[in-house]
Amino acid sequence: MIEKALKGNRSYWIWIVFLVTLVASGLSAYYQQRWFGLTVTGMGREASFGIYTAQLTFLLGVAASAVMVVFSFSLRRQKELAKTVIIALFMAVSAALMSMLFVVADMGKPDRVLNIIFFPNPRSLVFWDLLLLSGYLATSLISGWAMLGAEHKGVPPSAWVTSVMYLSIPLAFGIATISAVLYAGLPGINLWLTAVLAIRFIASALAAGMALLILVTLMLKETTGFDAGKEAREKLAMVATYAGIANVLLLGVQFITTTYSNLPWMWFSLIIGVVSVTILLLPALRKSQLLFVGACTALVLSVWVDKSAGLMIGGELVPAPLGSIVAYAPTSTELFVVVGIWSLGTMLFTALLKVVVAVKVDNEG
Amino acid sequence: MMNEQRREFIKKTALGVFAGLGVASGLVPAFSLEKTALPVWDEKPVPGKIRWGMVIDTRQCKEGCQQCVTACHHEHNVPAFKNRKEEIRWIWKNSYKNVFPTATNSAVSKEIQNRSFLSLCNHCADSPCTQICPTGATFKRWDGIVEIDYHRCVGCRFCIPACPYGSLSFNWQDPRTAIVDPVTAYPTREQGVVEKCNFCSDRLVKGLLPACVDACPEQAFTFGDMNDPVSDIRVVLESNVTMQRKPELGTKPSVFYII
Amino acid sequence: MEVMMKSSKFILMVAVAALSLFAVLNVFRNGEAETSQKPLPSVSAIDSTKCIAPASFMRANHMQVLHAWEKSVVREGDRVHIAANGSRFQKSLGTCLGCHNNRLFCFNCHSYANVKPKCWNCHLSPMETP
Amino acid sequence: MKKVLMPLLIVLLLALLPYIGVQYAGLSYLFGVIIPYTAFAVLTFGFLLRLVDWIRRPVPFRIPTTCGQEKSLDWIKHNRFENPSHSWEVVVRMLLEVLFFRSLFRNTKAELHKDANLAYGSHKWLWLGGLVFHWSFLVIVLRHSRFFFVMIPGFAEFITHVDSFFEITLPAFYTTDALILAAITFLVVRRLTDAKMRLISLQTDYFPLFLIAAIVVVGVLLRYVVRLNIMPVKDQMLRLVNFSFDAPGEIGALFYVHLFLVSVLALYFPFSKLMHAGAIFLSPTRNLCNNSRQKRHVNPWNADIKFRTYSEYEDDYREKMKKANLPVEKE
Repeated sequence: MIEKALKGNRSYWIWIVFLVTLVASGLSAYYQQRWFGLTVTGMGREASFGIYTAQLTFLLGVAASAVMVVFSFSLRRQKELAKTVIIALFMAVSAALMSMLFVVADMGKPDRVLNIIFFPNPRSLVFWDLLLLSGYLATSLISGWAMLGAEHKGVPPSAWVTSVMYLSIPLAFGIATISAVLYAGLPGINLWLTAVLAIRFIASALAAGMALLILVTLMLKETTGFDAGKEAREKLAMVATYAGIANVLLLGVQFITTTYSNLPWMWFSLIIGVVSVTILLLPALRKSQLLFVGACTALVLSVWVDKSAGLMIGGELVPAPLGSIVAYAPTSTELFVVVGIWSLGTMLFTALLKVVVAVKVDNEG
Repeated sequence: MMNEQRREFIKKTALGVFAGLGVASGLVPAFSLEKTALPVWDEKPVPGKIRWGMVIDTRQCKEGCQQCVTACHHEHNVPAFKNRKEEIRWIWKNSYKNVFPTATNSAVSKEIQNRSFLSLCNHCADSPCTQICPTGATFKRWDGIVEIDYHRCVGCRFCIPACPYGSLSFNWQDPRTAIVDPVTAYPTREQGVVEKCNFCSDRLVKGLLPACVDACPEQAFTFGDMNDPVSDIRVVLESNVTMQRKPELGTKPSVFYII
Repeated sequence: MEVMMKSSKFILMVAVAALSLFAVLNVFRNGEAETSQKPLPSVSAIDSTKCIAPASFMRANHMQVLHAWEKSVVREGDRVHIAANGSRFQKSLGTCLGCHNNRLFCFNCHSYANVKPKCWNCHLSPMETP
Repeated sequence: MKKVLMPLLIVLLLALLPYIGVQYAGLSYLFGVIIPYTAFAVLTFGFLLRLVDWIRRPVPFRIPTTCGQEKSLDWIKHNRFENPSHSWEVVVRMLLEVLFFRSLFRNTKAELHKDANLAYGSHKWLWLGGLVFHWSFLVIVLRHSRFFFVMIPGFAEFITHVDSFFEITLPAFYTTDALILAAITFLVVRRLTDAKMRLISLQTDYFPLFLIAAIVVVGVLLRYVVRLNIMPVKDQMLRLVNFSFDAPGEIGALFYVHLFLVSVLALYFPFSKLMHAGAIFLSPTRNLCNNSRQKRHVNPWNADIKFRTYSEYEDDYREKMKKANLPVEKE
């Protein structure tokens, strides 16, 4: 089926070539980092986590949130989501792959990455997180691909495909929870030492993931004519809204108890979060396509800012280990690597979506 | 015979890179790596039998004296990166406020506020860094020392925020460029791994005390086995009021301070 | 490659310069009296004129021996190697290099066979030691 | 079953031969010098002879492949790389075939589902397995250049560096060692599991697979398990590339198994299906332009026939034609 990703019109190829260029620049930046060490990044003694970990945290959430669609479709039998299930699974695949690449990009010795498998430390949440993430990547890819293959052949998917898909559900919840507990349990950083963090991880992940999925389906509708359906988007928007409300509430609570209120970025995140949730909540506003798209984008942005600027960079701005404050700012090398990994993930997602659309159009046509 | 000659020739060609050094090697036949000697532990150590601990009498620590820091950093090839971002520290001086940020007694005397307090790895009995390490590269030894296996560390750096005392440093670049006076008895680290104080496990096996303990002109340190009821450290601990860093976190540090 | 060569040369230069300084300092150090507490027994010197195993075995297995040593020393604290004939050795790269003290001992074969182990990323190689 | 067991037995016997020969009969000169030279002479000359033979065979037709639109009218989209009309397009098609096995990429598989529903799905496992196998093989061969050159060539060093990227074993673990073993396993299992494949597979299909598998296994054993002393091996390999006939030094017998099996592979190569390595470049459905519509191709063996054109005919009979009131083109 993958050959369908090798056939496309002019704008498809321009897009792919554009992404390939970005991936190449990311690779060359990474080569620099591999050669000279992580000294080329803005990270340092006090800010040992930077934009890589921020992207990892955000993408972990996006990956895990896709399971909501799988869950609603397969266990709660919500048929209107049928056309979005595979898209959600492939979004999970791309996001999980990017997460893993960000883990590797952040490592001092990526050549020893397999030590995590050969010398596992079962007490380490990092180990479990990475294990679940790879499992989730595999289950999403296999079940998504097999379902699409069955659709391509015009036959119902085999029983094993459904069981693999069910397996991805606990994996996704595990990833979201374990990462949150992992961050909350780092004694070096007081800001994260809160039980709310785990719940907020899940809420913000769902909000951002569903909003992103809505944007993807709208984009597909615009560029390819393949429409996942208005009902599906309504459903996704509902999940995004409730999760968004929970997230801004919990975030607001944290403004009172921690030093978030000192960070201008977090105010930005909170405000656009509230605005976007309000738009999504009120039918009158939601009806306008422009406002709807704007609200979804703002919701994704709000969570992204919260996860990166707030949780990571802010977490270390108010640190504890040495009681000193060192501002972190990513370097251009770091940014190129980030853009490169995002482009690689986007390229994979584009290719997978291309196959999805081609199969669906074939079958309808 | 031809073969042998050719082989020699080939070897020499291959060694072109080292040619200059090769000539030098003829002049200096032996080089001074570790002397071959048996360690003090002849047998395989019993886990849990020993627990090393350290008491620092901060009253003895003199303003401006850096002898323990210098000795430790020299002994272990700790690179001297000057910029704050990449600095690597095994033991360093700090203020009361930073060493005991959560101490309940905040109204301490001016003298204590200005006194220096040594920070180093606490070799906690319940260490968060060893729990978070995905590969077990940072691990607890049989004698209570929290050790880093530099052959296994993947450089994920999760141990750094996991440590409440900021004891771990990361090699952001090749440390060898910043080692002023390398010693041969202890390896350097390589780019991309985490490092920290090892309680001089390398010296303990030779029957020596830690480098900082030896170097201190004021004898501010007491080092020994806390499981041994007649050891110096037990005597000092039993006859003094001591403090640990952030005891409320439950990490059970092995480093104690006399204020 | 160039950067690596440069840095190793740099270290060599620094090391040579440092050695002289170190030697001078040592003269004074030896004069100082031992004042610190001595809670630990002292080490015993050993005869290391014989290798731990026959050359043919070492040729095939030296990396495994060193790897096993590294593991048992670092992880288990087992520092003593007991050879087949009962003689005891300290598990250390220095034990090997103390006997095989030709600077080119490792490099001869390794460069001929194009095998590049990563030992010298951390351990100072005989090429870098004064 | 004989089709599978016979080649397996032959490979085992072939592996045993040098081991006994060197270990118990001291035939290291035979297996270390004579046989390798013979084998590589046979490989070189055999390969060239086969190719020259094939090149000299005339090719009758341009064979348009049916998987892409041939170049025709302007408004019909031409599929350049399936049905090339220029030589550079042929080069691209050839490269896609040789480097990426493009024709295997198109494989589909028919499946009969419950309600007599016949479905075709893409089936790329052979493509993937073949690709992994061949590329790993290439990388492994390039890696071996460290035995044949005093200073390893730069690109080979780079490939070795990439191949041993993951720090797993001592000596350094090569990813391609694992990949090629996995690929060979797949390629063998593929022939054994499917009834259709079992039927059409012959001894000559299994033999090279088992032979290469044996070479890889022995190589892996030498590197990771036996850990042969490679100094005399490198001596010997350098002697071989310098056409020296000196006797090899003290090398373990298992090395001769590796070398002998490679020699057998080289000997077997020109006489077997393995010649596809050279033949792929000569396959007429891949290496010819499908431009019969634009250009007249004449079979090279056609006799030189004198054709008589209509105008010549008219010249001869013009007057007669005029008399008979037949229309003529020229007055």
